[in-house]
Amino acid sequence: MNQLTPDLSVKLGPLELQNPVMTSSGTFGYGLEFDELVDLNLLGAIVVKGISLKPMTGNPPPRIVETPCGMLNAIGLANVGLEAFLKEKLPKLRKFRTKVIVNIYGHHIDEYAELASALKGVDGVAALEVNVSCPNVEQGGMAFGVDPDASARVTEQVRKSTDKPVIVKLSPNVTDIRIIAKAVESAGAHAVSLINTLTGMAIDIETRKPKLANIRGGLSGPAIKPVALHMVYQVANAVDIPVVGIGGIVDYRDALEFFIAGARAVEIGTANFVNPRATLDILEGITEYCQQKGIHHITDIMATLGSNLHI
Amino acid sequence: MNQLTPDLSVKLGPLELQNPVMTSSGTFGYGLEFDELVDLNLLGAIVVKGISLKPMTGNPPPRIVETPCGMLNAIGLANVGLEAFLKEKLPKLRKFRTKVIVNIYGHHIDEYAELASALKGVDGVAALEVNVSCPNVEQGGMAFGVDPDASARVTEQVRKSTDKPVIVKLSPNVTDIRIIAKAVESAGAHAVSLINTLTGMAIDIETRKPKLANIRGGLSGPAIKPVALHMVYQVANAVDIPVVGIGGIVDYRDALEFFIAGARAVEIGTANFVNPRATLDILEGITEYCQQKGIHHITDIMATLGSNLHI
Amino acid sequence: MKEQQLEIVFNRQINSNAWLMGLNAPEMAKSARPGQFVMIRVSRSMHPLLRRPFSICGTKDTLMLILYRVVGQGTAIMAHASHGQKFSVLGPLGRGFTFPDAEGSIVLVGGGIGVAPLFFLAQNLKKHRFLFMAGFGSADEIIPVGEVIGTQIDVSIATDDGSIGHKGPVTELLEKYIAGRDINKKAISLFTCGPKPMLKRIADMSKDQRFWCEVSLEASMACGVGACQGCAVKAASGKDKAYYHVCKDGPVFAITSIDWASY
Amino acid sequence: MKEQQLEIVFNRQINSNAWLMGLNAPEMAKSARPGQFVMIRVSRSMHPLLRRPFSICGTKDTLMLILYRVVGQGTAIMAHASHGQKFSVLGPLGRGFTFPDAEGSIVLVGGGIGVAPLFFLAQNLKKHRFLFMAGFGSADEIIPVGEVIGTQIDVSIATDDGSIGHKGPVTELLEKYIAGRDINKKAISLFTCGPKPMLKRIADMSKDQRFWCEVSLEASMACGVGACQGCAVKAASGKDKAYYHVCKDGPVFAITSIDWASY
Ligand SMILES: Cc1cc2nc3c(=O)[nH]c(=O)nc-3n(C[C@H](O)[C@H](O)[C@H](O)COP(=O)(O)OP(=O)(O)OC[C@H]3O[C@@H](n4cnc5c(N)ncnc54)[C@H](O)[C@@H]3O)c2cc1C
Ligand SMILES: Cc1cc2nc3c(=O)[nH]c(=O)nc-3n(C[C@H](O)[C@H](O)[C@H](O)COP(=O)(O)OP(=O)(O)OC[C@H]3O[C@@H](n4cnc5c(N)ncnc54)[C@H](O)[C@@H]3O)c2cc1C
Ligand SMILES: Cc1cc2nc3c(=O)[nH]c(=O)nc-3n(C[C@H](O)[C@H](O)[C@H](O)COP(=O)(O)O)c2cc1C
Ligand SMILES: Cc1cc2nc3c(=O)[nH]c(=O)nc-3n(C[C@H](O)[C@H](O)[C@H](O)COP(=O)(O)O)c2cc1C
Ligand code: FES
Ligand code: FES
Repeated sequence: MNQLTPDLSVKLGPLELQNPVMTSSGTFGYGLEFDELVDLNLLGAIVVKGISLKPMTGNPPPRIVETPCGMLNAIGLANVGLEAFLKEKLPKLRKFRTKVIVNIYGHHIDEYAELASALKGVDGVAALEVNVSCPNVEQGGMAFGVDPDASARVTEQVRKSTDKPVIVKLSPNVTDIRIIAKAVESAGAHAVSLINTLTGMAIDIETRKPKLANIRGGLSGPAIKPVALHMVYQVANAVDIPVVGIGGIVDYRDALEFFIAGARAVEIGTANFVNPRATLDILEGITEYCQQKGIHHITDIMATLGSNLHI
Repeated sequence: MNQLTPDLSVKLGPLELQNPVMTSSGTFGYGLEFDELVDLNLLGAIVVKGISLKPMTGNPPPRIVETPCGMLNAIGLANVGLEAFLKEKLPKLRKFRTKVIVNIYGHHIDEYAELASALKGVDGVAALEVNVSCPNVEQGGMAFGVDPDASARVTEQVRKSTDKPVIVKLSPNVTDIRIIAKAVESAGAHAVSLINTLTGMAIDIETRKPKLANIRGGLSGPAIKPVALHMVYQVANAVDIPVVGIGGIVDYRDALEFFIAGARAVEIGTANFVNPRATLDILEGITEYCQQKGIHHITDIMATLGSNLHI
Repeated sequence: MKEQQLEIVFNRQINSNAWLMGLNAPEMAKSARPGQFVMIRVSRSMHPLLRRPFSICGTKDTLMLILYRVVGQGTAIMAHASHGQKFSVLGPLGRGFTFPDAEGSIVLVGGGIGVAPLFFLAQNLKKHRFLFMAGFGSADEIIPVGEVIGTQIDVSIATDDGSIGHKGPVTELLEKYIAGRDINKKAISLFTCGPKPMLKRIADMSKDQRFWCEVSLEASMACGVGACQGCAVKAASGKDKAYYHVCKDGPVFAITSIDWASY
Repeated sequence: MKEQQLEIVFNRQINSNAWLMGLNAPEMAKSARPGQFVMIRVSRSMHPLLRRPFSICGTKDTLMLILYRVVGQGTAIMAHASHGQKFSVLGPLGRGFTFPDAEGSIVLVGGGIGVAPLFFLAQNLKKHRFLFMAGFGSADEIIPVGEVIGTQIDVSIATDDGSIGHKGPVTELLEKYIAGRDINKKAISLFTCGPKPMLKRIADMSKDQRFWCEVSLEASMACGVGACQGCAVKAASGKDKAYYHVCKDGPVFAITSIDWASY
């Protein structure tokens, strides 16, 4: 019997990916940390840890705490900074054929633009993911992400400063995420990715202190999947640009739910901690699903919720 | 050795409760369904299923689906309606010494007022909980809950129409829940309760249909606890009226986290399905905790986050 | 109705995909009636979260028997449980079968794991004569009644692949039975449980034939006690309710009570 | 570093609250170095979600040994696991102890379950003479080294309640040892692991005494491979980094590298 080899390639606007399974920022380091565990060449793309202009040391510990089917993190965007990223990390990443997407974070709009300019034309950077939604840093981040105008302005500035595809990463901590999505679409985003973490908290009842030194943190993992899936569905039906689904995806079935809801690609986050091979297991599962159902192109099942096609 | 008997009584504005552990609306029916399993007299209060003016049949099935450490429901406020509640349910509930709080839901502001008027002076109704946050009905509900002005207007109308304490139940599906909390505080709410469910979704990858006939539903259970706790902490620090904590509480430790964060009482929801005795187990656990720590009044640990008292 | 920690006395695989669990349940085994069910909490963790509903498929002294198919995470956990382990069980829940009228013919029609509540009914029909028809995918999926409830009962078997018995749906056995009879059809009492298509077919047949038929239904459940309104099934038009709740109004219903078009 | 499904060869309780698990791990047992750790996925469900980190406390042929205390949900699940069951294990992870200089005196100081990485170190110190001091709550909490790694080693014991050995913290044994010695203190190599107060005390002592000391630290972890930045500990002032990551830069650190005031 001839096994069908489904075509898993997808396009996020101008960005072409060999398959729609990427790693999510902050959960896969600079990719290299997983080199011994995962054949990085097989991934759709690697989204690296959020990079800021200057190195950031991050929040005091404890920075993570487990919650039911999830975790809270308050890393505080600890990262090596742009310079060290370009010098130490990127050259190693270039050895892989997998596309590298740089997640950028600025304290002000200008910093986003500066980061984008600095990455302009840099070889081995396939696209930018603009983090306007980090709940774990005092200024910037979240403040932009919950305000459609500010999100649009950041997007506009980044677009102006770069020749690379621009993906804007959205915060779920808003009343109507479609409004933000539409705002960044109008401002020129090539794609949106969602969701970043939900703001949450945990308390130690013995010490009566927050379990995170930062008091609050970002909730990720399977716990948030239903919320993420709903928002992806909402946004996919509100904008014309591609949507990247993120949030609680741990297996191929989760990934397929996001595709059916309208995601053009997915990012795998917390699952990497539970199962370092999660991305590859998901790719295998998606391939088998396509084979069983006779699906030739993964795009054929995308945004088919309720259409109930019999392909 | 003389065991300390901690005083668990609390006040929610004018409403006095023998203890701070209540059941949450929609998860404990009209209380009576649990009569064989739980000594209802021991509860802080029973919050009954949301009551509307006319009976509501609810959404088509499937109405519930399990998610990691949580569940989605799209009951659609199925309820017997005000008349049947007063005739068939309330007389039976009056036989218990536990206070009964009626959760009310209206399609328009007028309906909330009408419900409040109809319950004015009714014996055996200790307070009203105003649901401005149900994600599972088309009109009303959520629309009010995400708009501070509308929430305030509903609160005002209900206050005008009743002599009972008014608790307003808030939606977590907003950018800043403190704004809504402050709006209903100004409009005369005696207390706020939070959170109602987070909007979420699940998809069947075989049929490519939503797992809920209603497409979306409300996420509840342990999965949402970190989000709920954070919002309770935020609101408790933003308003002067008492806050009732709800969301993912399954054991006494969860309940204590909410107290420490600033909740004056808690409501137990989804946990009742997992462990029908959850409320009583939580009461026992709280009592033992107080005994071990030498806490005489449960109120002594409320809103003590970070104060790190050595009592 | 109680919530109790019940100990597993045995838990064994009885065919390619069905397992039989015996729980030591002196009280529940005594009070349970055929058609009732229990809700089992399969894990101490919060994932899976909700209790799983299972029909009681029989009792034996202080034992309560659960016949189950492994379909997902919860039932997989059950299949791995061993002697001595305890599960929190809530039950017995719901309304059982109406005890059949002694006069007419009694027919039990089960499909797949749907035989479970019918086995318990059969156990309680000792004094009555009855026919038992059961459909399975193929020979290796047959659930041997004797091995489950300890009493040998003649069962007419149908299999989808014809590997044993009649080839085709079990409803064809039922059709033949009814077609071959001349007597007043109302004197037939039918009790059934099984997959949707089978139930829909029987619902269709019962429209024409007007025999008395009770069906045990499934629905997603959260509370099991009528509190959450989660387990709704649409009532046939003309009924006093728009929806029934499977956990409280059922799981056994008169087949004519249900709106089969939307089931 | 690998992720492998490892089979439990044995898993037994060795005192009131400590358990010893032997995993069949030909590759990891061979490559692991004292001070390294593994991350164990204790459940197939998503609750508990994250892997749990454990020091390797020894090896024996193809066996990798894990000594653990039951403190919460994850370790309770481990304690219930039995022979033949498999766990997904990620490891060996992190940097181990620097192999001690052959010249000076070697002292191992463990507190409670903190003896685990030191047992593995002791196993590998065969050719060297060393002292082992261990503190426990009381006699019934003692973890017998011979039973764990199969080699008898003299251990000076301190207990909080004085039920055996010295009454008081194990650091008092260390203080006595150091006080009683006249030699060049820098020739002492200290290796330690245990509860915070013990480590802080030793950090204090090492400030004055200037002996060489390595400490194995704990932190909440998510990835275990240096990717998430979750396991930060504050570096002593003057270091080139603000924070170290316990999983990658450690878990073993020179005691002078850490900012003990904030630990
Ligand atoms: C009143 C009643 C009696 C039942 N009696 C039996 C019985 O005697 N033997 C038996 O094997 N099964 C019985 N079931 C079905 C049984 O409850 C489900 O198979 C079980 O809950 C699946 O759990 P899981 O975690 O293994 O699967 P999941 O991973 O939860 O789901 C796997 C599949 O099972 C379906 N499912 C999940 N929950 C339910 C549910 N509550 N009802 C129906 N389907 C569900 C899902 O849609 C999915 O397709 C009964 C159900 C009801 C409502
Ligand atoms: C590098 C390293 C090596 C370790 N080696 C051992 C060992 O050899 N033997 C042993 O028994 N324990 C060891 N631990 C601690 C062990 O990881 C925790 O006890 C375990 O994760 C608790 O899991 P739980 O689910 O039972 O408890 P939980 O329910 O998760 O928590 C119970 C308690 O344990 C604490 N805890 C949870 N996770 C961690 C963690 N990652 N690190 C420290 N404390 C935690 C919590 O704060 C809480 O107080 C080590 C930890 C690290 C970081
Ligand atoms: C430890 C950790 C660090 C993260 N760091 C970043 C970051 O630097 N930039 C960013 O945009 N998102 C960051 N995120 C968010 C994730 O990329 C992802 O959006 C979120 O975790 C939800 O996906 P998940 O449930 O699959 O983990 C981080 C998440 C975690 C858990
Ligand atoms: C099945 C179900 C029905 C509910 N019905 C109502 C309702 O009628 N009115 C209301 O205000 N909240 C309703 N809720 C929300 C709960 O009262 C509670 O706010 C929410 O479930 C979060 O708490 P939990 O995580 O403890 O369940 C319902 C929740 C569930 C699960
Ligand atoms: S399962 Fe809750 S009403 Fe039936
Ligand atoms: S645990 Fe992820 S960096 Fe250490």
